[in-house]
Amino acid sequence: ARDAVLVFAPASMTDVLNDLRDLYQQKSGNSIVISFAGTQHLARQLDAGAPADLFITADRDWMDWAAERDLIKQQRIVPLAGNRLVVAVRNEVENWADIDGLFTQDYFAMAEPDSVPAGRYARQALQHRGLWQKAKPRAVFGDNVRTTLRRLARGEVTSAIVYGTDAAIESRVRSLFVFPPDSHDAITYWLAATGDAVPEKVTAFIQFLNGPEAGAIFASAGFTPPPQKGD
Amino acid sequence: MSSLADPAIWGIVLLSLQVSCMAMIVALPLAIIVGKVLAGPGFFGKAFLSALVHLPLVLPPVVTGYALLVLFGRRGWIGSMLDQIGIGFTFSWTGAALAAGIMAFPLIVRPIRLAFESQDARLNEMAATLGASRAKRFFKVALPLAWPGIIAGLVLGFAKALGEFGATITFVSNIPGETQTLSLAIYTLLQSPRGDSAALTLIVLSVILSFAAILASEWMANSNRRRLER
Amino acid sequence: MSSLADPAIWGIVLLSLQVSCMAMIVALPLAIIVGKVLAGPGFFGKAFLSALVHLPLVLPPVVTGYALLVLFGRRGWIGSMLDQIGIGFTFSWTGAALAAGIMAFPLIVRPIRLAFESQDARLNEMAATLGASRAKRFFKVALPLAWPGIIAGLVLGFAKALGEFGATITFVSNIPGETQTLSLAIYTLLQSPRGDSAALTLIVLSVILSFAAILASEWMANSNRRRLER
Amino acid sequence: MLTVKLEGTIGTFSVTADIEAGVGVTAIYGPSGAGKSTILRAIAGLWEPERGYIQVGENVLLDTNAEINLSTEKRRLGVVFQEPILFPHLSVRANLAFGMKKHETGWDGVVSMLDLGDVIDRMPRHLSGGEAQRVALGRAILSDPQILLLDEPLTGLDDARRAHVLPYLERLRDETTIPIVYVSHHRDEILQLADLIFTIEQGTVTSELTPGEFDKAMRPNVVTRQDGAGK
Amino acid sequence: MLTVKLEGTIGTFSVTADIEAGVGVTAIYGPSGAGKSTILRAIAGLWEPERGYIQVGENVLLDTNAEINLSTEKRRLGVVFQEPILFPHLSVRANLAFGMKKHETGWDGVVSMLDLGDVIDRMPRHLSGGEAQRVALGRAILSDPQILLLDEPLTGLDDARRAHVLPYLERLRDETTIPIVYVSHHRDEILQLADLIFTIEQGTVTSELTPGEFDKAMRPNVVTRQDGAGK
Ligand SMILES: Nc1ncnc2c1ncn2[C@@H]1O[C@H](COP(=O)(O)OP(=O)(O)OP(=O)(O)O)[C@@H](O)[C@H]1O
Ligand SMILES: Nc1ncnc2c1ncn2[C@@H]1O[C@H](COP(=O)(O)OP(=O)(O)OP(=O)(O)O)[C@@H](O)[C@H]1O
Ligand SMILES: [Mg+2]
Ligand SMILES: [Mg+2]
Repeated sequence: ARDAVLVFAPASMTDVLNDLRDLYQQKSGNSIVISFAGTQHLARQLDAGAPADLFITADRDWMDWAAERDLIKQQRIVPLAGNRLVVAVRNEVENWADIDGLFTQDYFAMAEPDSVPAGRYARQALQHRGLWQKAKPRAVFGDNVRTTLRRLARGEVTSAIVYGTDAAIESRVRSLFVFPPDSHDAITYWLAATGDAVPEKVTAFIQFLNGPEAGAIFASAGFTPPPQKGD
Repeated sequence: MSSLADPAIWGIVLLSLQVSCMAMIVALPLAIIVGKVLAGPGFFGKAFLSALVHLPLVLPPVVTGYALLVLFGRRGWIGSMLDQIGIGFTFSWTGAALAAGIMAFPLIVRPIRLAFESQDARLNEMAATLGASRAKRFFKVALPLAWPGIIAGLVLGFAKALGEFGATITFVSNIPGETQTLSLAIYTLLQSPRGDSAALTLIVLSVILSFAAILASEWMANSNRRRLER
Repeated sequence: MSSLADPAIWGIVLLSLQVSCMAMIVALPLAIIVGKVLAGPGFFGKAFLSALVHLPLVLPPVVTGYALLVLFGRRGWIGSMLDQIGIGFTFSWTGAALAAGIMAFPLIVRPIRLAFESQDARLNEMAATLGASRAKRFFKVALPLAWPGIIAGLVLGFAKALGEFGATITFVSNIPGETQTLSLAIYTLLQSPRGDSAALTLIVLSVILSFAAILASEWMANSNRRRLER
Repeated sequence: MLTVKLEGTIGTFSVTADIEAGVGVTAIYGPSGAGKSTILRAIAGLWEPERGYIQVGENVLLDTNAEINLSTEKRRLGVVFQEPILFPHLSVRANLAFGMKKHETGWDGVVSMLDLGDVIDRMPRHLSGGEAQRVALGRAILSDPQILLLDEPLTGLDDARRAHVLPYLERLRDETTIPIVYVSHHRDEILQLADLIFTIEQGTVTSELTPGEFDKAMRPNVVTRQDGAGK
Repeated sequence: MLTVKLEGTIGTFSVTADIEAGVGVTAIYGPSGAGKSTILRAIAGLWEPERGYIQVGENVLLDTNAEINLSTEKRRLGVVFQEPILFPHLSVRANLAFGMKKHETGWDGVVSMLDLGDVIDRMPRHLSGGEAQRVALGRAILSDPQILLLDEPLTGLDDARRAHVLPYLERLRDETTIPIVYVSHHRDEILQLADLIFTIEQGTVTSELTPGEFDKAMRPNVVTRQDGAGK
């Protein structure tokens, strides 16, 4: 029915995808409609027959879940971008020698570790530093990265473990420390076209998203290039 | 989209109104019936129905949303049947209305039930002695006397429908121009620090909307009271 | 955490009850006062207050949550003051109760207001001729007669408090054992593909809870009616 | 013409009645709390006795043996309760018209007899006690009933108004075949209207008197019943 | 002892009264809709006339010139409205006690005089009309008022009950200094109780009569007022 391409994307990619959409629309004239919501909603909606053409998520589990249900073809799943996991603090905070202290001395915000990818990575990172057990009681879990970020920006917590991209958009905070990539699973955003046959207009947009222009925009937003093989 | 000049904003406002009004139009008659039944005699059957009506309030909206998805989704029990005859709730504004209506339902029923319960039984008896059938008694006596309760239910329900978020985004997703109501738009904008000012505009708009609605209702209630005092 | 044997589950249930009950205990007296005021004369001031009361219903929960964060957060206007005297809402169950109470408030007020409005003015006059002061008239006549409305308000409010999600998670976040109520737990579980079965357990639990609550309320309402008919 | 046989209880109070009356006005006379209104409610189908048989003219309204129990609205009644019960949301005019069949006549007659011209467009809560009672009486008459049940219909009416209504009821009695059951505490009213008087005490019909007997019976009785009621 | 001067309107109806009465029973007599209840409501402070002066014994209840307007609860009244208004959520006992000061006496006397022993623990909705009215009367008396306002208090009472209450009111009249304002349509009641009778028509007090004058005045009047009210 709709001639526009309907994209299901995670709320955490709102800004960059809106920019990409605007750019692509004026270039190609094709219209793109993006529905931003929690990945778990979007995946289940696909299962209920949602007319989405593209499904983007930071959570491989949901991708596979969708694949199991033949909502998407396993082989069509491609990495779209990568990200970094950082410790963010409010701008006025001076350089802080004792990173570990942040997680044991006061409340810090992170996403819910059992269900939200960002939270899962954060837990891995802390476990890697052998801090998780000590830090856990100080952790404030948010349902998504943005609430986590706002809580930090308002100073409800002294620090937050978020994606590098998030730290970049929120002007009131800066990233203090980047967790070494090997201290947690690779952070990857996955993209997949839905359905059996992929219409031309969709492939076109996918190509654009994987193209250099898009890459530049991703980069300027703080995303890293996708690791070429999945995790 | 932060300026009121932006047509997108007005699209969103209109959509929200369309959704909320549709929800009320469908839910109200049902709510009146249920309210009347619940005001009647009986205990267990009543308590059960009552609990059922309250469920959307007790469950996290997400759950109600998923339930709707399972029932009314294209592959859902009911949804698939409706699909045959060309009625689709999924990912369309009608779906948003359905979600809003169901979430608002308990709020509409309660005050109406209360209004029926507090009616003087002697008026019903009087009407019967005057030869009025059940139907006439309901439409000429019980219903008009329940007017304040109906208004109260409508106000709560409409406000809820305007503000509904969880069930809606879960059931019909967040598709601009199709299912993105005020609440959903505000949520989306709040996802990025850039969106704050635009979000504020929308928040102010929905506050204005609700104030308008409440004022209208207070006015209706007032004029009704005045009518009785003529 | 999918089995009922898991103590974590019962912790969550208890926390939810604690939060909802606290919310009701604080909100009810306020709601009665506001309901009485709104049932009184006046138009514009009343309409304004009424609109204010309905706001949490109209705005997306996220907004109310952020508003609470701005007001009652550690750095918030009120929050920082309360922090001085050692009262902290952030990240504690009391904060969850605050959010629940505010979200439920409009639902408690409306039926109570309705009950006050539908009272026979002559009873108040009669009480006055018998020398009853305003206070005595309120506590001995108006309040007991408003009982059905108070129950109705409590039921709606309690149900809402149990189901409250959006404002709570935004304001006090989702801290297991501290602020993770049933709704939040269910939501968390549903976020991962593997959580469904565990979520179902919790959903069933909250359904049972609400049925219990509703049954209790129906019983109270009934016994009250019976009392009048002795 | 009118047969009322019943046995039943409300709460702890038990009522037994056996009334046989012809056309015209049947008065029920008895102390407060004797069961007069209850009997009227039984005839109206608003209270169901355990055992009973009620017949008006040809039609049987209640027969607990034959399990006949006509619902109130089918009984074609005109009832005036002890205290006037008007529909608060309807004007006096609408209240009067509530029970009327389309092609109703006698409106003007009733309105002027009851002197309701001035209040016809008012809402009930702005009526005086007597006005309300007159509206209730008018409404009952206009619903063209097959039987009139009047529970102290003239209390609250001044002599002048009473002097209008009584002759009207007399005419109803003499010119129509509508039986009238009339509850009253006023000896003079009863003497003027009643063809037959049933006295009732503590729920049981104690005697059936002609107006003549009633007139004689009263004077001494007052004293004795006075003592009786004293303890 | 009792002074009532007032001028005011309800809706389109205007009331003027000028009443001066001593101790004892002051009767107000007039056709339905004349304004009797309205005057009682004014004395009770439930209706405020545009201009008026109301004094009972020493204390001024209302003086629109001096802007004195005692609130109803401060007026120490005992009011019986035309139709009994009982608190539906309180038992008969609690209704009777509602207006009582702690150290109240006379409970037994009132209960037995009004013959309320059997119904004392019942809820109001299970009272007969007359029973309810007796409760209302008892409640008013027990609140030990400085003035009694009785609006047709004995309608619905049978001769026996009336034969109990009237003497009691006579005693109140003779043994206490509580003024009683008494609205009634019953010539005999008025003759038995009243020290002074004010007749009122269409909202204005038309004459002030002694019982003797009243007795004479009535008989012819009936006829004339009857015609008067007819049109
Ligand atoms: N809102 C109104 N508009 C016009 N007239 C009104 C209004 N309210 C009351 N009235 C009139 O005021 C008059 C006085 O009423 P009131 O109750 O004092 O009469 P009353 O003497 O007590 O009569 P009754 O013996 O029938 O009780 C009545 O004629 C009534 O119609
Ligand atoms: N639930 C109840 N339990 C016990 N007695 C009851 C109950 N309901 C009513 N009664 C009694 O039934 C009796 C009959 O009431 P009814 O109204 O018929 O009296 P009545 O003859 O109309 O008296 P009145 O002349 O005062 O109106 C009264 O004595 C009343 O107390
Ligand atoms: Mg009776
Ligand atoms: Mg009157």
